[in-house]
Amino acid sequence: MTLFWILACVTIPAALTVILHRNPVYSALALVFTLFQVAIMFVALDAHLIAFLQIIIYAGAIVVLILFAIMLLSLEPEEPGDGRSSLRAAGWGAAALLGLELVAIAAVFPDTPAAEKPLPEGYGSVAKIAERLFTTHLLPFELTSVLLLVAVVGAVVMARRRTGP
Amino acid sequence: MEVLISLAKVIFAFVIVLQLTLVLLWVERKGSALIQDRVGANRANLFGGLLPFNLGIVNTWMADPLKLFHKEDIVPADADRFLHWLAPWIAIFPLFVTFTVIPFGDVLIAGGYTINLQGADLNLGILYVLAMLSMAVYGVIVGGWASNSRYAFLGGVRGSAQMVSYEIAMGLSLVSVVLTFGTLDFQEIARAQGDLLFGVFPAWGFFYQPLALLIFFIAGMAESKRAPFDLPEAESELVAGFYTEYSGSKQSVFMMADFVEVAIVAGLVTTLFFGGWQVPWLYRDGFHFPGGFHVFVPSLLVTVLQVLSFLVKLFLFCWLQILIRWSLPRLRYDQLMDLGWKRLLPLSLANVAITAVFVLLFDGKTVW
Amino acid sequence: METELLRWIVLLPLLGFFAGVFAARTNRPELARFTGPAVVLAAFVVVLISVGRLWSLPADGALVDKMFTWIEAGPLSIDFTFRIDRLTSVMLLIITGVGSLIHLYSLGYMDHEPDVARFFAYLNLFVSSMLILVLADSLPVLFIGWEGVGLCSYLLIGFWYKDMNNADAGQKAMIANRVGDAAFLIGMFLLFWSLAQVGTASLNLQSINEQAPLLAEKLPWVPTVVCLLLLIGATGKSAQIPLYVWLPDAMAGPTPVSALIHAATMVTAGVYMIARLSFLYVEAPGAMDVVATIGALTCLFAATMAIVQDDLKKVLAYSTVSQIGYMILGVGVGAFAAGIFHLMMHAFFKALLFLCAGAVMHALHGEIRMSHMGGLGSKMPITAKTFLIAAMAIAGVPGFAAFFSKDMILEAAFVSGHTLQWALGLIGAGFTGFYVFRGYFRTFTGESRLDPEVAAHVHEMPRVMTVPLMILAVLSIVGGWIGLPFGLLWGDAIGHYLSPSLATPHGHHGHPTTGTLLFLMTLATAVALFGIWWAWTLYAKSPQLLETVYARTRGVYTVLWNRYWVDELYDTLIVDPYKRTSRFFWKGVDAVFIDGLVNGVGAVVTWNAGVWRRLQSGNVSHYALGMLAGAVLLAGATWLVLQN
Amino acid sequence: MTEHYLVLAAILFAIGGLGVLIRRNVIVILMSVELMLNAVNVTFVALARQHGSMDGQVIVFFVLTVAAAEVAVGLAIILMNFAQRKTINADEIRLLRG
Repeated sequence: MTLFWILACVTIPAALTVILHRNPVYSALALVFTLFQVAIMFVALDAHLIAFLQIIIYAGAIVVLILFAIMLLSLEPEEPGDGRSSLRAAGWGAAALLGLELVAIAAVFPDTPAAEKPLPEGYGSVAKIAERLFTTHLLPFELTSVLLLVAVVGAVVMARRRTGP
Repeated sequence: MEVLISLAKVIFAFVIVLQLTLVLLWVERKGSALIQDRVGANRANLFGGLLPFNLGIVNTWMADPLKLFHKEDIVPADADRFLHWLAPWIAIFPLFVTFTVIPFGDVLIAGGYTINLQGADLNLGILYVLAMLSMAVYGVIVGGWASNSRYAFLGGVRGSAQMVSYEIAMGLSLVSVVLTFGTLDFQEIARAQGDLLFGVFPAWGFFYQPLALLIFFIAGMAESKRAPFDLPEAESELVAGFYTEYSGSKQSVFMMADFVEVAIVAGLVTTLFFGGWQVPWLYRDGFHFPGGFHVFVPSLLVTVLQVLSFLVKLFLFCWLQILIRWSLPRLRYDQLMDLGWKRLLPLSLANVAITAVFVLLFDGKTVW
Repeated sequence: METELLRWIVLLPLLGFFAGVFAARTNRPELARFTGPAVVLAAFVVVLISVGRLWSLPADGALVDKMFTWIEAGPLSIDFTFRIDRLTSVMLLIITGVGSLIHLYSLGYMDHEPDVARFFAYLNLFVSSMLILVLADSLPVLFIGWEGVGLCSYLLIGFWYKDMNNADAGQKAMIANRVGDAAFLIGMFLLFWSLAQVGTASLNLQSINEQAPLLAEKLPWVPTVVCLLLLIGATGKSAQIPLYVWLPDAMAGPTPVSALIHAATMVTAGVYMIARLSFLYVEAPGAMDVVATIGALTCLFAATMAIVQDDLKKVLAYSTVSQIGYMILGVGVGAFAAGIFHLMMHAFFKALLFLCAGAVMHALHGEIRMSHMGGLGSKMPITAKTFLIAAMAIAGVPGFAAFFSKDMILEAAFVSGHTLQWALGLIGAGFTGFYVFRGYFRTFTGESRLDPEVAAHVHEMPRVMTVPLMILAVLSIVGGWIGLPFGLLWGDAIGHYLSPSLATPHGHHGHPTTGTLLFLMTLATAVALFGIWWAWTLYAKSPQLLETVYARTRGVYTVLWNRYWVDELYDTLIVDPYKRTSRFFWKGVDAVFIDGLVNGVGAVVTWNAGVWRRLQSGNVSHYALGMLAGAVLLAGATWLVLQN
Repeated sequence: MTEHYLVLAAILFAIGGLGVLIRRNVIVILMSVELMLNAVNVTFVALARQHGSMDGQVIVFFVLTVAAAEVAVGLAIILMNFAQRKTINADEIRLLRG
C-alpha cells in the first residue's frame, strides 16, 4: 500500500508535467518517467512481463521516437494561452468532470470483492501469457503483425524524401 | 541476515563493475599504448621510481580521477542547466543496475544459508537487461540536446538512432538464445551450460548459437558506442560528440558509462555463450573429466573457482572489445545503418526461425 | 472398414494437376509429360490395392475413408467421406484403368502440342473430379465431382480456345450442363427437406437408400419428383434427350478427351448416379418408366442421326449418345447391373473407337471427314484391326462385348413389360451395326479418297499409341464374358458381383423361359447383323447402290442430316426469347429504373452532406472536445446506473 | 487495492484528455494520448489481477503494439506536414474542415 501512495504521489505530478510543461522535451522526459511509474504499477499488480515490455517498447522505443521528432523540428516553447481561452476552459471543465466521474465510478464499482482471490499458479509469467496469446487470442495476435507491417510501410512511404515531380 | 546477504551480493556486483571500470581505464591507456607501440601513461610513480618499470597504475587509478573530479564544471551559455546536469546520471544509472542480474557463481552453501551468487535473481533477467539498456539511450540524447551545441546535438541524434537500431538485432539474437535454453533467467542459462556435448565438450551457448554470439557481440559493441561504431563521439567530425560540452566530473561519468557498458556486454557474452561462471568439467564435488577421471575439490573452493572463472572470462571479453576498438577503423554512418538493418537484422531473424525449427524438431531438448 | 488409403486415389491425380499447372507456368512440358500419366497409373495401383482389400470383405462390405466434417449446420451434417463398395469398385477400375491407357496414348497423340502441360493438368484434374464423383459418400460431395467433371469437360473441349468454334462448343457444354445441374440441386434440396420431414435429415447416399421405402410410404410423391429432377441432371451430364445437343459439338476437343470424358467416364456419370440411388428409384416406378422411355428414345434417335454423319468423330459422338441411351434404358427398366455392365463394355469399345479415330486424325494431319478417307487399312493395319474389333463389339456380334451387355438390357426391357422401349432399342441395335460398319468401311477399306499429299505421309502410330489400342481391343473381346447368359460357365458374374450394391425393382415379373430368351437374343443379333450386312452392301460390296438409296430417301436424309433441326428449335424457343428479355431488362429496367434509383440516392446524399459538413471545423481540438463530452456523458450515465 | 489503482488510472486518463484539449503542439497531443492509453492499461492490469485472469494483460500487449504503430505513423504524418507547411500547431492544421 505504501508503494501505491508513493507511486500515486509521483505519477500524478509527472503526468501533469507532461501536459503542462511548455518545453516539449521536458514533456517527453516526464512522459518517460510516468511510463516508468506505470511499469512499476504493473510489477505491483503481478504483471512482470507487461512491465518489462512497457519499458522496452514504450520508454525504450516510442518515446525515443517522439523525442527525436521534437528535436528534429527544434521547436520553440509554446506561449501560453493565445486566443483559445474558451476551448481551454471547456477542456479543463470537461476533464475535471470526467475525472470526478471516473473516480466516482471506481469508488462504487460493484465488481470489487473485499477479499482478493488467491492468484492462479504462474500468474503473469511469460509461459502463461504466451499460452493465452497463442490460443485464445491467436487471431488478434496475427493481426497485430499485419498492423505493424502496415504501419512500417506507411511510415516509410510518408517519411521518405520525395524524388521527382 | 537475508537482507544483509542480498545487500552483500548487490554490493559485490557493484564493486565488480566499479573496479572493472578502473581496470579498464588502465587497460585502455596502457593497452592502447601496447597496441600502438607507445609507452603510455608513465608519469606519476609510486615509491619514487624504485621499480625498474612504470605500469602507469598511479596515473590511471589516482591521478586521472583526481584531476577529473576537481576540474571546473563548465556549463555552456543558453544550455538547459537542469537537463545538462541530469544527462550523465540518466546515462549511467540504468547501466549500474543492469549488472546486478548477471550471476557470478553458482549457489554457495555456507553456514546453513543457500546463497545464489547473483545480485538479484530475477526470472525475467534477459528482458530486464534489454529494458535497462534501452533506457541508456536517454542519457545520450538528452545530453546532446541540453548542451545547446551543434556538435553535441548531432552526436546525440546519431547515438540514439544507432542504439535504437542495434537494440533490435540484439534483442532478436537474445531471442534465439532464449529459445535454445527455454528460460529468461540468467542463472538457469548459466547452469544449463554445465552439461556436456557428446560427453566431452562443455555445452556452452556458443556451440549452439554461434551466429547469435556474433550478432550479439557486434550489436553490443554498437550499443556501447565504441570503435568501430563510435559515430556519436567521432573525434574527427564532432569533436567529442554528445559530450563535447561536458567537462570534469560529469564528463568522467559519461566515460564511466562507456566502460560499464563494455563490462555489461562482456558479462552478457560470458553468461549466455561461454558458460558464465562454469569451469569445464567442474561440478559441486570437483572435476569429472571425460573418461571417468575424478578430482575432488572442496565446495567452498569450487565456488571460488567459479567466481574466478567468471571474472577471467569477463576480463577476456573486455580486453577483446578494447582490442577491436584499437584495431578497426570507424564505419561510415550509412555503413553503420546498413550493417544494422540490412545485415544483422535479417540474419538474426533467420537465426530465430532456424532455432525455432530445431527446438521443435528436438522437442525443446538439447539433443546433440 | 476404415482406411486412409482412399484419399490417395483422388489426391494423386490432384497432385498431378498441380504439377501440370506448375509445369505450364514455368514452361516445362517434360515434367507434365512424366507426371500426367504417372499419377494416373499410381492411382490405378492404389485402386487395385483398395479393390483387393474390398474383395477380402463380405459381399456387402465397404471401405470408408472419413477425412473431415465438411459442413455442419443445424440438422445438416456432411462429412467429406470416400467410400468404396462393389459398384464403386467397377467404376474406379474403369476410370483409372481406361484413364491410364488414354493418358499413355495422349503422350503420343499430343506429341507436337506446345501446350501439353496444360492438357495433362486438365486431364488429371478431370480424373481427380471423376474419382471424387464415384467415391463420394454423400450427394453434396458427389456434386463436387459432378461439377468438377463438367468444368474439366468445358476446359478440355475448348482446349484449342483460339478457334472461336471450339470455345463456343465448350460454352454450349457448360450451359447444357447448367440446366441439368439446376434440376439436380433442386432435387437434392427437396430430398433433404423431405427426409427431414419423415426421418433423419441426411444427404448421405447410404442413408438416402435406406430411408427410401420410408419416404415412399409417408410422402409418395417425393421419390417420383426427386427422381425426375435427378434424371434431368443425368440427361445433362449423360447427354440424353433433351439435353444431348452439347455432346456432338464437344468433339471439338482433342480426341483423347473425347475418348476419356465423352465416351468412357463423364457421360456415364448419370447412369452411375441412378444406379447409386437405385433404392430410391425403385420406389418411384413412374419415374423409372420415364427414365426407360428417355433412354430408349435417345438410343434410337441418336442412332438415326449417326448414320448420315460425314465426320467420323461425330458418328462416334452420336453413337455414344445412343449407347448411353441403352444404359439409361437398362437402369430405367430396373436392370441396374445390366446398365453398369454395358457402361463398362462401352468404356472399352467406345474409348477404343475414339482412340482409333484419333490415330486416323493424327495420321491424316487433322482430317476427320470420311469423304476424304478410305483404304487406310493397308497403311494402318493395327488401327484398322482394332477398330474392326471395336465395331464388332459395339454392334453386338456374338461373342463380343455388347452382344452380352446390350442383350441383357433388351432382355430386361422385354421381360419387365416395356415392350415399346424394347422395340426402340431393338431397332437402334440395327442402326448401330449400320453406322459403325459404315464408318469402318468408309475409313479403312475401298478406294483412297485422300489428298495425294496427305496420303504420302500416312503411317502407323508409334507403340505408345498402339499398345493402348491393343489392350482395349482385347478387353472389348473378352470383357463381355463376365456376364454370360443362361448360366453358362460362371454365368452372370457381373450381376452377382454388383447385386449387394443395387436394388431390385418391386413387382415380380417371373422368370422368362430359356426359349423366350433365346428368341430375343437371336432376334437382336439378327437385327444387328442385318445392319452390318446392309452397311457392307452399300459401302463395300456395291457402292453403286448408294446413289439409288440416296435418291429414294432424300427427304429422310435431309431431316437426319440437319439433325431434326433440334438446335434450331432450341434457338427459336429458348435462346431468342431469352435474348429479347435480357435486352428489355438492360434497356428498360436497368438503364432507366435502377440507374435512376442509384443516382437519386447519390443526389440526396450530396444535398444532405452539404447541410451537415458545417459541423466539421477541421480542428482536432474541437473533435477531441466532442469525444470527451461524450465520454463525460457516458461516464455520468454509468455512474447513475451503478449507484442505483 | 484494485479501487485505488482504478482511481489513479481515472485521474491519469482525465489528465491525458486535458492535455489533448488544451495543447496545440501536435506532438504533445500525441503524448497525451499515450497517457490516456496507459491509464487504460493500468485499468486492464488491475482488473485482470482482481479476477485472476490473464486476458487483461494480453490486451495490454495489444495496446502496446497499437501504440507503437500509431506513434510511427503519427510522427511520420507530423514530420511530413511540417516539411510542407512549417507548422505543428493543431489549430493551423485544418485542411479537412467542411
